[in-house]
Amino acid sequence: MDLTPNDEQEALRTATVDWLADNMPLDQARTRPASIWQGMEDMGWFGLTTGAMGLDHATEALLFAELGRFLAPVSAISTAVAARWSDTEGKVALALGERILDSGDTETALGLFDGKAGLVSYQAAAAEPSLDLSTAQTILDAAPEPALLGESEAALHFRLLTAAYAVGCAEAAGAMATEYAKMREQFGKPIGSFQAIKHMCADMAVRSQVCRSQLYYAACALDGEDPDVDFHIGAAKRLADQAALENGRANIQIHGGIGMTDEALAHLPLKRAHLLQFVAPTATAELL
Amino acid sequence: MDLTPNDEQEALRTATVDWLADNMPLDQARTRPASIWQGMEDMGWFGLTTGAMGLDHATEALLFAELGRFLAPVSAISTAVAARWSDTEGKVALALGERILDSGDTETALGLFDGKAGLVSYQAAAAEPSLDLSTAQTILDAAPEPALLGESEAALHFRLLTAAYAVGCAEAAGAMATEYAKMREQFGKPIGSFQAIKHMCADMAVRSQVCRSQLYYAACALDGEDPDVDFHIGAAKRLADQAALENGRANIQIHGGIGMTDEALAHLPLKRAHLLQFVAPTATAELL
Amino acid sequence: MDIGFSPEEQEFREQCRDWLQTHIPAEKRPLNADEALDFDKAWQRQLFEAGWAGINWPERYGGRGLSIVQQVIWLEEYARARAPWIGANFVGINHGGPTLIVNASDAQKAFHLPKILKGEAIWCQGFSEPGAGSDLAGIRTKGRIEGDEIVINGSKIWTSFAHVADYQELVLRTEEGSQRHKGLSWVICDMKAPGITVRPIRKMSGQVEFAEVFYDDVRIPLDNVVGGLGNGWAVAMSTLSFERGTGFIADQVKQSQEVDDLIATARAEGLITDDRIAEDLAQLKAEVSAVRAMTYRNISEVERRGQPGPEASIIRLFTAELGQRIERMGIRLMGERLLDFRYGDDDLVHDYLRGFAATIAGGSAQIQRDIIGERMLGLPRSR
Amino acid sequence: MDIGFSPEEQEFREQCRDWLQTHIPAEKRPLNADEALDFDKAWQRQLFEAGWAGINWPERYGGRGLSIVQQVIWLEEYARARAPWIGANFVGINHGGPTLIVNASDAQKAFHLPKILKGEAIWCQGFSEPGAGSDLAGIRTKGRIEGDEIVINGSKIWTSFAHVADYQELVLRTEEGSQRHKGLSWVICDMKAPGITVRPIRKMSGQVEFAEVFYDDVRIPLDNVVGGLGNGWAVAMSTLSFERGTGFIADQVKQSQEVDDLIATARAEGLITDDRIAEDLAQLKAEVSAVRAMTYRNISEVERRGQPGPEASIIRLFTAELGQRIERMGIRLMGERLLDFRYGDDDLVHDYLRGFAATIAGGSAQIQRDIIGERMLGLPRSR
Repeated sequence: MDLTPNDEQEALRTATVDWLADNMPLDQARTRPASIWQGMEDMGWFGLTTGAMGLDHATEALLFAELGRFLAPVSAISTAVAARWSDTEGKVALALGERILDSGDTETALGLFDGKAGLVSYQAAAAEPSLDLSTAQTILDAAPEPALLGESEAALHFRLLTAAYAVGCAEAAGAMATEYAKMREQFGKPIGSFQAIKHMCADMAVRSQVCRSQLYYAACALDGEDPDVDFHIGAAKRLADQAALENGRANIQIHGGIGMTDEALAHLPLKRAHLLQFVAPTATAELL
Repeated sequence: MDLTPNDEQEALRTATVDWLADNMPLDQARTRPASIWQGMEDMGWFGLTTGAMGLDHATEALLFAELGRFLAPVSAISTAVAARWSDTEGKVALALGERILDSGDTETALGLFDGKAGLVSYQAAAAEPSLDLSTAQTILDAAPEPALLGESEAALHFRLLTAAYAVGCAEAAGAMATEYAKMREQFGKPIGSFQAIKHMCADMAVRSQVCRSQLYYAACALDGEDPDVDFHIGAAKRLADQAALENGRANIQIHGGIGMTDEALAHLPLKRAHLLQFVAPTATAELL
Repeated sequence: MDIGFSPEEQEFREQCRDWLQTHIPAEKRPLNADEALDFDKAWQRQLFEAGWAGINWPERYGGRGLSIVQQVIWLEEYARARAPWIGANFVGINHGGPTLIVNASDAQKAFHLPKILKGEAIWCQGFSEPGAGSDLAGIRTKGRIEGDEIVINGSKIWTSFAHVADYQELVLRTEEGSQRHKGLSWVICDMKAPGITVRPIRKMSGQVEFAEVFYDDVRIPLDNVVGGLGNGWAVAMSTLSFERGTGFIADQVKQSQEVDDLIATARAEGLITDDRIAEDLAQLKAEVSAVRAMTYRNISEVERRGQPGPEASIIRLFTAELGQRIERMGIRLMGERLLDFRYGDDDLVHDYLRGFAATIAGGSAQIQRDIIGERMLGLPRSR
Repeated sequence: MDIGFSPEEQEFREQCRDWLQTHIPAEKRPLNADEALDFDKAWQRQLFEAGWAGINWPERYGGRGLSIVQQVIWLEEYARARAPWIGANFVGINHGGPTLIVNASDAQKAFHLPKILKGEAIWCQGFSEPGAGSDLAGIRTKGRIEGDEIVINGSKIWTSFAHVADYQELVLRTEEGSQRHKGLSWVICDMKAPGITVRPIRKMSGQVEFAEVFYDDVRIPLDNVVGGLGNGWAVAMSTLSFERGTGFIADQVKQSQEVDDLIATARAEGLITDDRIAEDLAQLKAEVSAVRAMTYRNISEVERRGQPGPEASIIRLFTAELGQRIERMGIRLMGERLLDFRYGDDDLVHDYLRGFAATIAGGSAQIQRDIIGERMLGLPRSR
């Protein structure tokens, strides 16, 4: 039993963060260069658990939480799952009912349909903006008819990676708020010295810690074929969604007026959290 | 339109508080002298809205909130309702299903049965303690068969007075916590100067204010035969129950270790709040 | 205590209702401040001509001089009729105008008050500064006296309608080296004066409603000072005495309508069978009702004692947070349609995103709780 | 990262399970401290004889010296078997003993450690004082040195098992006029010494578990000082280095069982068809699971780096508040039966009332949040 990243995992994580900080800074979240996808592919993130690389889901979840922290394209999730469990190559958008998220540059999407992973083909169309400013979407005229994947693990894999994204999103909001609380002064002191703000930051840290820990456990449960893996992944996604939404809101509140503006970055994690909450949400019954 | 007590109401309230402070201090809540009932009767609280006194429900609610603040016997509620809507004389205990609350010195109780007010006769038996240390109870072997009162207003009257009690209970907890926060020092300062404690006190004040205001409105709605009187009384009871429970808990938290003890008074409002939540609770459907 | 209205008051309510019913503009008010300007001016003109402008202003200054209960009735009917927000005229009617009435010279009043009432002059506020936030005492924008002029340098932020306003109620530091509340002045600043730059700020809901305002050697006449040089803090505070607690009425009615709309939606879409949704909607309905009761109590207090009690801080805090709970319920009922929001949309998502301001602007929820704890409960100061 | 256990560890788990299954006392542990004393002593003796006393104590002091993962396994199995709380032996085994191991002289160790392991000597704590609360630096109980004795005057509060204890780990001010953390000493106080008065305090759940202790010229030998005169703060803090994050294991398993019990109850009584109850139970189950994950992470951190990370404060806070949410759900499912609680009952209501202590004792939830904000996030100090 060991729930901390080992040295190799830490090294991969550091490399991931370095690349993302250089190439995917948050202030470019809504207009990323076209080359970004190729860069991500080169980093190998879409094939971590395929036969070629053969890493475990724990390592993958660790790195996808970092992708989530930088609000990376959500299609990284669907692409990685498609690469592992189907013959599809290249970018695969994320299907959410009749909505295709991050739909550009491909005509294939992957999502959950009644709890099973399935592939969808769709006609390329001009993508429209969504609430999440870094995710464009195409809305189909009718619910698509997916080709379901044979392996039931594909759905678990998909759910795990969405949970990892939400964990990163929650942490992004928490870190942003804490940094701001150290820097911003009111009444002659950093606002983070006021208990009301400090405790909001503490609660954000608690929520982040809770969902990241459950994410690790869930990833290990998938790797170890734990009989309760469904529960653990469901719990991770639920706790991460809640953390991302609540931290996202608290982050704006702590930023005050500036947090209300489009030009500040505080609204980005919240909007992303709202998107993620619809992707593979955990139903109450799955946990009971 | 006027939702503040007038001079006469204020005078009655002051007289009520004075008497209660002298005769019903909180530190005697669990062992009150036998003479207390006669004293309350002499104060006229059981007949405020009967023909003899002819005061309105707004005045009555105002005074019953004060009774509630001092954790007065809950049978004051049932006795006042019985005096107004039936021929019963003297003390009437409060019926809650097969539980008869404050069951001593009488063999008649009044309560709600499927939303209607009804009288119950029961055999006097040795009363047992309840969670609320100031309320003894007799538990009947079977659900009683009540004689329902004809007037539908009796149930509204009963619900209004329970709401008033809960309002007072919420305020008692809030006042106790605020007093303690001013007096108790930690790290060389009154704990009320720390934002975390101050904000808990502020939230208690908000909850108290919210439910007291709705209580006034509900009482006036009953006096004015407002078509929405059911809703308003239901809202008042719900908000007051929530305030009493949440303030009751916060009060203990603010008191710290001493709040956990039997000898301190902090637990009394919380235990009373738990009792009141079962008396004429407001169902969700009643508010929609 | 009673919640009834007199026959005269009820008749007045009928008058309000009748007029509103026949005069409310058919088209919706545009969201962006510049597009809305013509709309706002036209509507204000209509209100003025029918005698509904400045309902709480004294008659001698062209107002309607309504009693406080009549104001309540007008505001309730106004909100109930879903009449448009007065938008660009808000600051002039509710803040700048009242401040002038209490503090300005006769000449200042004669010039400005009629323009405000008729919607001919748009006012904006100039209190907050980058870095000062909720702390008015931290104002750093400076006014240097040169002859009969003040030369202004500095900047203001969160100024709604700055880019369409004609005048600004500007609080600045006219005494060099003065600290906190001393040495401030309240002046009328012509927004067309050379040296003013307005940088509109887009909100996270997409529209542009407020701006940053920069002052680079802006010259305004000393005559534009209101209430005396160095007296700005007192002038700014005096406006509060004009606040009679009626400001919550419109919010309360609007919130009540929103909750009723949400209940109707939840019923129509079958969502109300979910106990969690039913419970939360019931709770919201009870809370909205309590806000009316609190507001009525507060107004009764004003009528009886001449000023609102400290409970006004409670109404402010509770209403702000309740609004956010309502907005969250709104988007909860939308489900995935939430994702289809785009900048410029005017729907529940817009309300939700905009609603974060409620616990930020005009003193954060944290500061409101400090105020309740310290001024109302008497707890020792934290700062 | 993995959550599996090695074959050796699994075999160890079997051993734990087997022994517990056959040795757990049939009768329930009494709630009141004095009634429970014999029970606690007998159970500790049994643990000792089977080699389960002091699982984390070094073998040279009579402990079991288990690896941290073995400790986890033992504690998981202990809780899963619903083995009784070690009660009166808690302070000696988990606090006093470890402090002696790190700081005491050989003579002190030789005398006290075996008695603690065997359940022959009961220890209690003496840190908190009336008026000092969470603030150890505010200790005012004084020890005056006279010859080879310390003469103690003052009082302590919240001392569990004081009226049945043989010894107390007592922190007092031995240097007159010293401030805050300076001039404190950690001493072994004989609870039978003349001049000690114990006033038991009843809790709002009815049992007597802690007490106030008064010292009136109590004389103890200077030899009873542990770790040197004036060194009390360092000694008290040193015990923390003994804390390896395993303390949360038992709580986690217990909470997990409680939630499962509540789900079973809700199903049996048909309450689970209420969406609100189902939702809240599901949430609790997810949260309890996360506590295990957090605890495992913390323990892995200890194994890898030798000490727990600052995240331990988070586990402490979250577990405490989660426990209260579980207890509230417990009484929520009871309905009106809640009212039938009486002092001395041992049921869900007792747990609920007792559970308020979780966010008070050992540093209130407010102080935990300060610690997280300041020590973990690096926010500036408030006080």
